[in-house]
Amino acid sequence: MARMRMNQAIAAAIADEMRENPDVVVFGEDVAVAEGPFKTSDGLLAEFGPLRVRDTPIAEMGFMGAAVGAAATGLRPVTEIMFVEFLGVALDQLVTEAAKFSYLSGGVVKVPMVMRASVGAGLGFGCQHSQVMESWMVGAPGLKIVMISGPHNAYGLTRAAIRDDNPVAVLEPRILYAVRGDVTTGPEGIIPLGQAATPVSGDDITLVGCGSTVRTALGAAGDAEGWTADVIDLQTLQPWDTEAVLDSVRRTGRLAVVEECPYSGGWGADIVSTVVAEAFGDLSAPPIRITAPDVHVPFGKELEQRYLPNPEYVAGQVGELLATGESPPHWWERDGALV
Amino acid sequence: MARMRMNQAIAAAIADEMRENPDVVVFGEDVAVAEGPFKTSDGLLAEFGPLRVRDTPIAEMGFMGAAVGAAATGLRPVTEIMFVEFLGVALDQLVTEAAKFSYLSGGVVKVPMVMRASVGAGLGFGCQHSQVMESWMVGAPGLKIVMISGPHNAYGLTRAAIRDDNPVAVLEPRILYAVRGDVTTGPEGIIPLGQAATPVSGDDITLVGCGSTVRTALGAAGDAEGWTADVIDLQTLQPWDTEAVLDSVRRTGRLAVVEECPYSGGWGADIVSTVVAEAFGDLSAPPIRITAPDVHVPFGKELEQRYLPNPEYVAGQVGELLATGESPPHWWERDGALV
Amino acid sequence: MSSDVLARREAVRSDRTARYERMVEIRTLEDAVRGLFAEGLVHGTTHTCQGQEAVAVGVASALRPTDTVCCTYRGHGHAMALGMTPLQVCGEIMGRVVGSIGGVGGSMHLCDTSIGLLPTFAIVGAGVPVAAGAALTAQVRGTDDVAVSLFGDGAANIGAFHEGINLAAIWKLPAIFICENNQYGEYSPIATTTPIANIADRAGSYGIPGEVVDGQDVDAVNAAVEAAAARARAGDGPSLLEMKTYRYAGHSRSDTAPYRPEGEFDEWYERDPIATFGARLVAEGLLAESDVDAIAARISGEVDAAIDEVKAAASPGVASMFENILA
Amino acid sequence: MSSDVLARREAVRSDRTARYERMVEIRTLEDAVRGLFAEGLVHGTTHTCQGQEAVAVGVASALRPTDTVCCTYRGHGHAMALGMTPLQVCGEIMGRVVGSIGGVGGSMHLCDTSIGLLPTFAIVGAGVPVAAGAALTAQVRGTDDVAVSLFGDGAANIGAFHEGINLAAIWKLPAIFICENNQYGEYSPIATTTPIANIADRAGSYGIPGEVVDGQDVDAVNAAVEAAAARARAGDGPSLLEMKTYRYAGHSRSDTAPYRPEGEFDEWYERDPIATFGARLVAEGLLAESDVDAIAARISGEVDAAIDEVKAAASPGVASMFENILA
Ligand SMILES: Cc1ncc(C[n+]2csc(CCOP(=O)(O)OP(=O)(O)O)c2C)c(N)n1
Ligand SMILES: Cc1ncc(C[n+]2csc(CCOP(=O)(O)OP(=O)(O)O)c2C)c(N)n1
Ligand SMILES: [Mg+2]
Ligand SMILES: [Mg+2]
Repeated sequence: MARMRMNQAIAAAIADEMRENPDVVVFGEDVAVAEGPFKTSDGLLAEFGPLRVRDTPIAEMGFMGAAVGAAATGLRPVTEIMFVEFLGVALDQLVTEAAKFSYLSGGVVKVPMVMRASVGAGLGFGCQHSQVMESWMVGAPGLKIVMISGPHNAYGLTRAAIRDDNPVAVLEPRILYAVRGDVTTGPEGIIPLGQAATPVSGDDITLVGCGSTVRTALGAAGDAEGWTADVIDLQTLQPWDTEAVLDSVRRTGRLAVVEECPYSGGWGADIVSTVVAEAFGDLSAPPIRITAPDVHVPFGKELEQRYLPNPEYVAGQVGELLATGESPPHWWERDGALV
Repeated sequence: MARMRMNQAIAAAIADEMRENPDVVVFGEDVAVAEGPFKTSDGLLAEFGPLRVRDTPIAEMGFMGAAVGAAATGLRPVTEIMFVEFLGVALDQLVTEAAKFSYLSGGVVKVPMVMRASVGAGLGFGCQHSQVMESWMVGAPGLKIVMISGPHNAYGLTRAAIRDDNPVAVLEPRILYAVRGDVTTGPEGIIPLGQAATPVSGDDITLVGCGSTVRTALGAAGDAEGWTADVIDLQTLQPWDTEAVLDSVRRTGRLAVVEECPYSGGWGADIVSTVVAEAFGDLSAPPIRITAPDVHVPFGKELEQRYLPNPEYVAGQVGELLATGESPPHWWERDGALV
Repeated sequence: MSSDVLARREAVRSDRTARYERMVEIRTLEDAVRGLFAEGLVHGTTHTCQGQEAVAVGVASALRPTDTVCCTYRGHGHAMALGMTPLQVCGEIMGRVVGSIGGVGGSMHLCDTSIGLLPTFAIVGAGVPVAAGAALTAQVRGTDDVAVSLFGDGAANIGAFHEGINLAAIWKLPAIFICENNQYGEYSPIATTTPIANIADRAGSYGIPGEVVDGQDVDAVNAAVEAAAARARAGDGPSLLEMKTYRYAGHSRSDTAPYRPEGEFDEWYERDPIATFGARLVAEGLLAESDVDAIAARISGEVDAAIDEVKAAASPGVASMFENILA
Repeated sequence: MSSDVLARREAVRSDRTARYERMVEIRTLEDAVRGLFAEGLVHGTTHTCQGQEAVAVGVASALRPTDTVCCTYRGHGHAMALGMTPLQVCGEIMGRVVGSIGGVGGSMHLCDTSIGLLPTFAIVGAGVPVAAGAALTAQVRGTDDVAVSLFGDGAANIGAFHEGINLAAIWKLPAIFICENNQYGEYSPIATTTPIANIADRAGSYGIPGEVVDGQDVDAVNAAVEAAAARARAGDGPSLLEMKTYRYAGHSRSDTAPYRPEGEFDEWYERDPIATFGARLVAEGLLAESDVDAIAARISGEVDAAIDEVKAAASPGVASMFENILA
């Protein structure tokens, strides 16, 4: 157990995997000499040298493709997409190549690569550097998607992702890099992919979060008056832990999914659609989604904070759901919201 | 009114817009001299000449970016992505540039471009040339998405897309290019974006399709015994016609969305999550999704047909839903399905 | 605003002294911007262009307001060179309604189509094919406008660079591709990412002219862009110009550039584009020695006043988040 | 199967007569494949390589089975040159369990890692950076294997080409980038999409050797690839080779190549790679005149037999759709 910031936990996870397995290599823009734009590869170049830790040209398609080729021939590359939006120039390699190689080789070729990317709003980076963009990857069979929610699972999920024989996208909420927490290091700290965590248990509703919204959901549940919640951190978004969510919803009868993304196309819709199909009879209220609006991430500090769902808003929506048994309007649908 | 194949309807729509507006230009791979790999630009080069109708190098990022620049400075480019998967090398220009230019110019810059792409399975093109991939675009504020379901709306929606001042992605099910139908040409044939059509009305369930699955849903409803359905063709997937769907579901009390995509990440999840939020109390059964499984599109003819939802399967699922009031298992979840 | 902006644009087009003043203005604002961030008055990040002012002003001086410019996140200098006011630039950086796009974009996102500036690009390389598209508009409409893409040395390794220039070359579009080689892409020196010494040599891959230009000499930049623009306007197609320059500050807000070799900065600073050009104007008799300090003092005052105005301006309201999503 | 495949691989590596035979085999199978499609016996599309056999066999003859090859959808010839049997290739094309990947991929998707063939790429350019990655494996592990990327003339205009080669160059990876310039990208002649005559000249953008090779001469292809491979294995980095060749058939199944100028095909056919090489072997005394027909007849029989075996083979069952999605 060690106390560290989330970016340190990521660097520690990579370093531990590199120590155990000489096939693990790291590359990306400014990840070597500068130790990562977000310091997530602190110390790696010094310890593992320039053969295994490399800076790349600004060429996401190029180095993502190189990761595919390296992984297909025996290495376990860990690459970094500095801001997830940059996948827009490289998505082909992840979704159309890496994720299909197992299938397209009759199961012979494995592509054990990790694509780490920083995601999310809250730091004033503007609308081309603040999104989560998991919708680009959800629905790509053959690809796993992990979303980090803090130092602890940053370590555990990153190690598991590197050990996985499939291509894994690891999405790291940028706003959490500087957050400190207790981390179980070493083999016991590894967190299996595909399993949700339930940091808080309760009775009245199931709050599902992933990535940055776990903190939001926990905040809402923590301050709640008059109700208690199961707070589920999906951890792995693809494949997500259907059992954990269904078990909880069957007990609580209510579901709220908290997402950082715009309402349209968000991952929560998948959760809701599966839950209504599988547990309709157990529902005592409509499952709701608490998301950002269908707009670009604005720049100004207050606007950006308004854009993101926060604990008070989540608590308010849940309270209203419990009180009325109906889906409450989103904040932007309420009278006077826009003045 | 004229009888034509869907690819002819597309070419006719583009030609009519080009005749009316000298700013409309067309480019893409082999769209000029060869008149399009799927003959969707038949006659355009001959009529409008090489200044306005151009073949491009194989460079989707390049020509999609050129469309953005041309549209931002006054033209109305219509570009073709031969198979939608190729957007994986060019998504940045559509989602991160074109869709944000209005916002990033304080509303001054319009980007009236159309990105047409052929989509879908059924023709034996293998797993990198058979997907629909609308999930790459849904959830991108600033972008409209249209899905064609036959010759008639191919004409009407294509014209509307070219006239729209926003970037519009028009997804054309490849398997329908050769289908013939009656098309209302001329200005009356233009179909406004954002409006669903309801080709068939009924009482027991709302069947929502889009693109290729409209035909599937119509087939299911046509042969149905013991139940009748509203069949809704969304036509525009973003923004989708919430009113039309909600109005229908409020009346029928049941919803089945028919999608060509894998279950995870499909657009139907958005429909379901909105419907349960807005019309929970009106539902007499769980809304269900009828989709392809979470696998790559297989090659073999029988496999590929098995992969796609077909009318019999849809009818079966709906029948079971009506009979049991519960969400029926997907075909691949049933005993013996995989032998 | 717009007539002010156009007058400022005209000034750098016609008057070398105005070019000098604009370079001073850019430097002054950029220094102030770094200060604002250092004081914690702005959130987010910023990419300033101290040391590269001759490129910005040299390019703008050779273009018309009807030409189109696609520029990067390192765009404050270019925007001002093209005519944008310190108020608009700083207003956007600080997220106020007086900003270029009303304060919803931030430092990386400026735009003013009255001077040909499309929304600046925060994605490396993205502006290259977009400029080709703007040039296509000129070609289709038969105007003699040109489109310019400005990008960094690091951007020369990304696919969009290759695809955009190739497309412009095969279609003989009136475009000018200008690489501002400031020696670094983020924290990486160009030699670690690019296996050749001159990006301009990549012109050979597209059968177009490529030229290395002294990016610290505003006259040289002006001349090279004038020539490329003339070529483009005459229908002879695109060019690739490489401006050798240097970024005085770190890559972005938080970067102190610890990776720079000892002495490198000093060497470049000796050829500071503003000092050099000032001295030349004095030698030519276009400026008096005393003008140099007077100009600096005046502009410093103007920039301070603009910043004060920004500080007093409102932030955009919640409604702005929902505006301009669709046209 | 695998030992058979390796023996076939070894044959083209060591024996020029075997190279000739393999070229004949490729031509024979490709002709048969087009026939199968024409008869409506296969669904989907196919891209055959008649006319380009010398490239396929010349490349394979210069590589080791531990080298990695990234090839395109136009891959039947390369796969067979590397050792894959007509049964595996045709089985995949026809979607039967005897196919290279069990019949779930189709014509564009072959793979056999025992001979170094990664899944072939149906996305233009995608294999270029992937080959760089395979070369990275060799470099990190300190083997002297090389990785080869095969792509078309049309692919030289896509971003992945630029990014992949630049990365290999800056890291000095043991890679060989081989452009099969068959004069067309789909229906577009190269001159309409590419503003320079020789793709090999693009090597200059990356500071690596570039060479134009006669792609109709299997010996010349072998020699050029041998040299590039030696360079790569010695740690001297990547090369770009351009094989000038010609696609006899249309781009894909449905294309009859109406866009070809009169006489172009005939000109190339005069230098048919199989006929030329056969004549050379006869002149050198390695083949008797009579061998030429005998070989053709024997291989025709073998290919027919393979196709019959495929026709008799099972199609993959529904379960196969769900297999190998995750490792
Ligand atoms: C596609 C993409 N990849 C990476 C980045 C992150 N990034 C922003 S600026 C920059 C360096 C660009 O260097 P250069 O092109 O030389 O321009 P300069 O910043 O020196 O002006 C990088 C890597 C980005 N914005 N877009
Ligand atoms: C990214 C992408 N764009 C377009 C296509 C469609 N396409 C398939 S093959 C081809 C032509 C490729 O030409 P070339 O590279 O010369 O190879 P050749 O087919 O001649 O072997 C095109 C455009 C594709 N598969 N991938
Ligand atoms: Mg730079
Ligand atoms: Mg070709």
